[in-house]
Amino acid sequence: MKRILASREALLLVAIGLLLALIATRFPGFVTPSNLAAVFNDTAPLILLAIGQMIVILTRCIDLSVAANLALTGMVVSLINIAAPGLPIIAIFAVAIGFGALLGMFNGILVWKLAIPPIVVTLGTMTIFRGIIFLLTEGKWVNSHEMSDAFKAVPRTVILGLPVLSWIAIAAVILFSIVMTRTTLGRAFYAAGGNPHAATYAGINVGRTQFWAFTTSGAIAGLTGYLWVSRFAVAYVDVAGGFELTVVAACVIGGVSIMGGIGSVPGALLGALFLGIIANALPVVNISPFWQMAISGAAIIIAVVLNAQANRSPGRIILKRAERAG
Amino acid sequence: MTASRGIPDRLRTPMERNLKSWESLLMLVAIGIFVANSFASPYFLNAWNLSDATFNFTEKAMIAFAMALLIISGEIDLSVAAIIALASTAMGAAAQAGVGTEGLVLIGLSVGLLCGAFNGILVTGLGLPSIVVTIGTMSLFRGISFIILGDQAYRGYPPDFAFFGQGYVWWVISFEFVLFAIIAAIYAVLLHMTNFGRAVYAIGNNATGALFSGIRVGRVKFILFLLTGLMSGVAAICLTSRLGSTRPSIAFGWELEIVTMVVLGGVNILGGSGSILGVVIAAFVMGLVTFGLGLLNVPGIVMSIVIGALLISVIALPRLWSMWRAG
Amino acid sequence: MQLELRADVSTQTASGVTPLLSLSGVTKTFPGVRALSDVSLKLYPGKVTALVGENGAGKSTLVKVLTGIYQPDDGDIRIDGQPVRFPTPQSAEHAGVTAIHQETVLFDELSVAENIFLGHAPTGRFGLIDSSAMMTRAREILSSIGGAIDPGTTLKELGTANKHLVAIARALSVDARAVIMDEPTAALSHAEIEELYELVEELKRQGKAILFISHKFDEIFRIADFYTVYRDGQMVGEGAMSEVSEPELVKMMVGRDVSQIFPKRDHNIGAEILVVDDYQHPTEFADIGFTLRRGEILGFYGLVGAGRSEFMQALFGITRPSGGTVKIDGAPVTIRSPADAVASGIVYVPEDRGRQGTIGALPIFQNVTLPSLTRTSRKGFLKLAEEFKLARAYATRLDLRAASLDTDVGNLSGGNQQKVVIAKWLATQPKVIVLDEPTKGIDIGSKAAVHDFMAELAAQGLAVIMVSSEIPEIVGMSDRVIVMREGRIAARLDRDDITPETLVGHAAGLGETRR
Amino acid sequence: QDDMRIALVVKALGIGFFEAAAEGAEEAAKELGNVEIIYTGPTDTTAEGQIEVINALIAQGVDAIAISANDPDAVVPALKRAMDRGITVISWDSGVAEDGRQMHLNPSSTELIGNTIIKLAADHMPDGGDVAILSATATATNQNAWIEAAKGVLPNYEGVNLVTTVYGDDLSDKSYREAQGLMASYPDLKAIIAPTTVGILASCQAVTDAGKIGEINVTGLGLPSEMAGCVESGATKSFAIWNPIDLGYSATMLAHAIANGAEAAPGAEIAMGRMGSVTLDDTNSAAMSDPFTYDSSNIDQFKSIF
Ligand SMILES: Nc1ncnc2c1ncn2[C@@H]1O[C@H](COP(=O)(O)OP(=O)(O)OP(=O)(O)O)[C@@H](O)[C@H]1O
Ligand SMILES: Nc1ncnc2c1ncn2[C@@H]1O[C@H](COP(=O)(O)OP(=O)(O)OP(=O)(O)O)[C@@H](O)[C@H]1O
Ligand SMILES: [Mg+2]
Ligand SMILES: [Mg+2]
Repeated sequence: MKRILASREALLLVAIGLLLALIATRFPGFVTPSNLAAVFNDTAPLILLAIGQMIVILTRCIDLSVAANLALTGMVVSLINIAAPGLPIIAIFAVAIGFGALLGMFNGILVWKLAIPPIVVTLGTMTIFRGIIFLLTEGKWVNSHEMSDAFKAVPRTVILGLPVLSWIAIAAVILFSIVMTRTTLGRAFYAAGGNPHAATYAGINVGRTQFWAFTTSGAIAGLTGYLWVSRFAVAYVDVAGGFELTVVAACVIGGVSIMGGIGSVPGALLGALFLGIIANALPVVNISPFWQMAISGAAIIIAVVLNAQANRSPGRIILKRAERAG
Repeated sequence: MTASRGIPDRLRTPMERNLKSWESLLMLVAIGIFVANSFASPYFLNAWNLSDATFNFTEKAMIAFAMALLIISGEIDLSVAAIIALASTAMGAAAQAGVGTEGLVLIGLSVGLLCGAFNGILVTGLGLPSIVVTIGTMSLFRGISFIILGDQAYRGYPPDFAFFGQGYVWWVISFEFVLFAIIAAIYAVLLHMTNFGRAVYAIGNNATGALFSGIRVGRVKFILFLLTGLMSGVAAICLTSRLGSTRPSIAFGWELEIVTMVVLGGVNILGGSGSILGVVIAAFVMGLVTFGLGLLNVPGIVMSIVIGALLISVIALPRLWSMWRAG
Repeated sequence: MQLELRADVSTQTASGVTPLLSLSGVTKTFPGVRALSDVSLKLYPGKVTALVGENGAGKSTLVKVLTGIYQPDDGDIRIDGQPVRFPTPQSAEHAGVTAIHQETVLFDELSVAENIFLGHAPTGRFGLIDSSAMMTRAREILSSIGGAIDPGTTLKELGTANKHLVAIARALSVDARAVIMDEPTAALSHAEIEELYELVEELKRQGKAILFISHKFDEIFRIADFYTVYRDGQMVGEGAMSEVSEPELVKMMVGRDVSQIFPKRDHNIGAEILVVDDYQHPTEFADIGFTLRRGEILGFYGLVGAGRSEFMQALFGITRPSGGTVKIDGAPVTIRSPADAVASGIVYVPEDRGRQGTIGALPIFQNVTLPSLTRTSRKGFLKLAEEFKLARAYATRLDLRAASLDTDVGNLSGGNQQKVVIAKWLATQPKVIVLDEPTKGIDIGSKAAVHDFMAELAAQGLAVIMVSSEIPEIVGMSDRVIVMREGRIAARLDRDDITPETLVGHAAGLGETRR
Repeated sequence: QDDMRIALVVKALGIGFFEAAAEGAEEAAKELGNVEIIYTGPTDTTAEGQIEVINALIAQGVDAIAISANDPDAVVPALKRAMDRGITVISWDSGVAEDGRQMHLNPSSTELIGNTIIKLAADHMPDGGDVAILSATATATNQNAWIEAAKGVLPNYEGVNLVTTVYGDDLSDKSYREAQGLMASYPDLKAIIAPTTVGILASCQAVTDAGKIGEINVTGLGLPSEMAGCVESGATKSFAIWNPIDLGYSATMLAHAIANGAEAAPGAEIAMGRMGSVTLDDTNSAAMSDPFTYDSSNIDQFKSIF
């Protein structure tokens, strides 16, 4: 019980509760279930990407190419949709996840086989992926009227009161909670980042684990790419431009350690929700949207300071022990 | 192994080392691009055009030099572009209030220093990882600009303020280019020829070891954040002067281009190694690529593919080569 | 686990018995280093084989070959006479070979149970990890080795000794037939070492074959049945423990006679140079005060975790004390950082050479001049010629062995790295030098060299503080000893009172502990 | 005699409106003969990106630059340098501050557009009510001018209450989110006015997704080809636009004329081919034509054209 209370996730949950309470004092309508559901739905892409990013960061890497991957995969499925409007949606899903995973594998292979630092690899592929979109389209947008209705309908279809987009985020949270805590691969992600040296001794191939982390992150980014373009009914080069840093920020707020080995799916979820609530609340409570950037910046800094405080070793109790004994 | 009485100082001469270095590889790339550009466009070999082309990289490179030292020491600052925005906003507000050119320069530099100090305190004082701290301050600094300026813009800088970003010192040689060269020289001396530079390398290789060797690690890192902030202030002055106006979105996305420039220059992103010469060449390479393709009216995004591919391949190729040779 | 192997050991030789695990002709090279060259080794069921050799002899490399972490270039590994190959760490585990490695190879953020079972966790439905089975088995294994640790705790919450128990439990979680221990006692306290010996006996009774690597001769002679000696990657001898004497073993290891381990010194103790008064720290130590004279060697003894290193690091300015004063040559000094300490003439050779002592990727000369840069430079600008001059002087004095002065320190052997650290500090012309476990993990040959050198420094008028957990070293080298227990000074002993019994008694806080 | 090279610099590549304008520019080039069009721009709507493009154009020594600017001030120094090197510079669509160009071509008169966008909303709110504006970037000159003008005519429309102006930065996702925010913050909202083609589409999508067709009318400036679906679904009752093909055509014609010596001074009249001619006002600006209103009655006729 004490451990649960003290955990990072619980702290963040309390912070989110306080935030909501604060907003409710100025605008009660914000905390109605229907509006909260809308906020969750709006934050769903960030949640998905944050889970993928968390896995990568766990293995001591970073994936700056997620937003570019999202944009490229989104464009690819849009173009496929234009070329073959009749293609079943399930195939679109398969292409989105598969193509995204492929892009992730490209990052992963460079990190694994050539041992290029992940930040360099993904800094490079981030521009390359966006460039490829331009080469595919000459910069032209794919607009709403060019997409088939079925293609656009998926994220907004409502099942049991929630749009499919939200359900996918919920499914991902559950799936990856299980993967991270109950599978060998999940533990390998923690081990490879927590202590790469020891992981090698435990028979874990650190490079290959990082490769799978990038692949997972890429697959999630690809899936999110399809959901994104179909939800906003548009695809172009600059879709989700600069979003990679928001995703990293969500992870950091969620208590994922940039040094690897520390982090959890609930943490990433809460970190994303925190940013999502702020983004949605500002216009509602009538704070100028120009404040949003500064507020999320301050939130990141505070989160890092608090996390560092929580991680600080309490110091040895050597003297206390001595006093008790003496 | 030799007994110490006979330990030679060096096995390879500095000349031998240099010939096989990253910098020589990059120099070849730069020359290659230069030659290719001269063939690809009739407008390339023209003094004025080449002079114009330098504006594509001088401001970013000024920050890149300080960033190089910071990265060599094992830290990073992603808030540099946001510092430009905040410094520029402060200068804009001051200009509005009638402050003269000298005052504006002073304000730009001070805001840069203050922002650098803020980052430095968070990183060295509280022991936080710089990459996340500066992702935070990146939003914070630019966010403050947005709060101050909103959808407005500052214009109306004093006429002589235009000199920093638009003035020429001699014929086609712009003030910015001269400043770039001077700053490059200062940083080269600082990194390669002083005790401070030696400490930067030591910290980047093993910060604990450096601390245990009596180096004031916290102070050195703090100074590096100050320098990076200061250079962002200098760049803010040049860019504001060049644009003649300030918006909160100024220099958006520059941080990653600057980091790219530093890494392309052969600085190890994990810290510990790198040289200013490499960054200078990388700045020219990036400038030449964007300008050369620009002359062919190739859209900017295609240039960034080239830069991205260059970034990965200049690091990957030597490794592939040695893997291939090892079989 | 139920092996009914009862080899006849009354003859003290193993001829005729099939070894459980045997190696022959194993060779392993790294770029530029031949770590193992055509070596062999035999392990017998229910027997302990000690593997001894100098630093860098290739012992740990052999362990890694045996556990599938490294692939040998050549050679033959057999289990029960059948040839086997270990392409991955898992395959070695499957074959029943497990190891407690020299380095801690655990995960701070994972739970104890996850640490024990990482890589071979019990799985249930859908191939998911069965956490409750994992917990139960972890608890079983831990209690079998006498550890009362909750398998659900996060590893980082455990102390050093408990972590070590987890590492042992991890090795035992595999159904192993051969257990390898690479310097398992280096980080353990006296009582814990005794428990480990008992565990070894238990494993012997279960018929497991044990490979025991250690630099401590007393324990080798106590628990091993056979020995194998490596030198420079080659096997130079093997046999039964009962048929070899300590000097013979040392000679095999070093290749020459190491006659006198602790150098005789004439006492030439000078004026008081360092006075520490009432040093305090909120959590690590309290009320530390002592004086030190020129030419004196002051030993600091205590069990691991007694707070000696913490105090020394506070004295050196790494951590801040919450109270207390330091005087050098009678003048009070304020030490807030190592730079301050160096400026006042106090230097510190840390315990952890690789991480704290040297900067591996910088060349020798730069490591040596790092704290003395103000003297080899002018107005903050480097003067390379001066640096080489200084580095060369101290390299010569310490008989450093390296290809050139701009070789990266990381490429040197451990002993030579230690010389670089000492050279670095001598170049600052200090008044007080603190050596924290100067011979930890160092082989017997290099140890003698370090002791000689320490004596020479003292003779030249330097004041030396030596932190050590090795009783013979403390007894042999110190002029006076301070014993620390749980962060406080437990006893101050003068030369004549320094005996193993008093040391251990004060360190443990009782009188009754005996070696 | 070499071709005359005219660069059409747009806010960002790929936006439907500018693609159509480029078509018009090509049409003008064909009509004039000996004219080469360089259609270019940055990939995102930043001033720095446009400046790099301008520098490259100066280096190539193009004859004229016709720009739709992302920032009226930041591009001025670069454009001034272009003029110093003898390049004709005009702005169109989204203008440049006066000293950075020789003339500016507004697609229509600012007052007229400001009035039109309010009228489009008011026409479908007989009882009045709340309206909100969703604009492009906060620095877009043209949008800002129209919004100013719209605020000016508001008193003429009794009961129409402008509650706020938000910015979608001409990014679909951001605009969509801003539209959602508007609906959440102002439950009584009757209309969203988006004087930008990206914003109007995103708002239409957001209103459709929120199930508020019929409750909230999305209107403003849009392209018929992109808006056909919205009109069909009823999310948009009517919207307006001028012909972007005509705009690109006219800008090219004007740039060509000035580069060939036509004087750009207050009061001057400059011809622009099939579009007739414009007369410059005292800020050297001129308006091309009136905006045209589209609704379900005529959308099918235009949706295949632009
Ligand atoms: N990964 C590696 N790369 C290069 N050289 C290595 C590597 N691992 C070990 N060596 C070298 O191989 C030799 C044998 O090292 P090893 O660690 O096996 O020694 P050891 O006998 O265990 O010494 P110690 O008693 O100090 O633990 C040393 O010279 C060492 O520097
Ligand atoms: N109760 C404890 N909790 C956590 N860590 C501990 C505890 N006791 C000891 N340690 C760790 O054990 C190591 C040894 O402690 P310390 O350095 O203070 O002891 P010492 O007396 O200097 O022993 P030595 O120098 O022989 O290792 C340190 O790294 C310390 O952090
Ligand atoms: Mg070893
Ligand atoms: Mg210690």
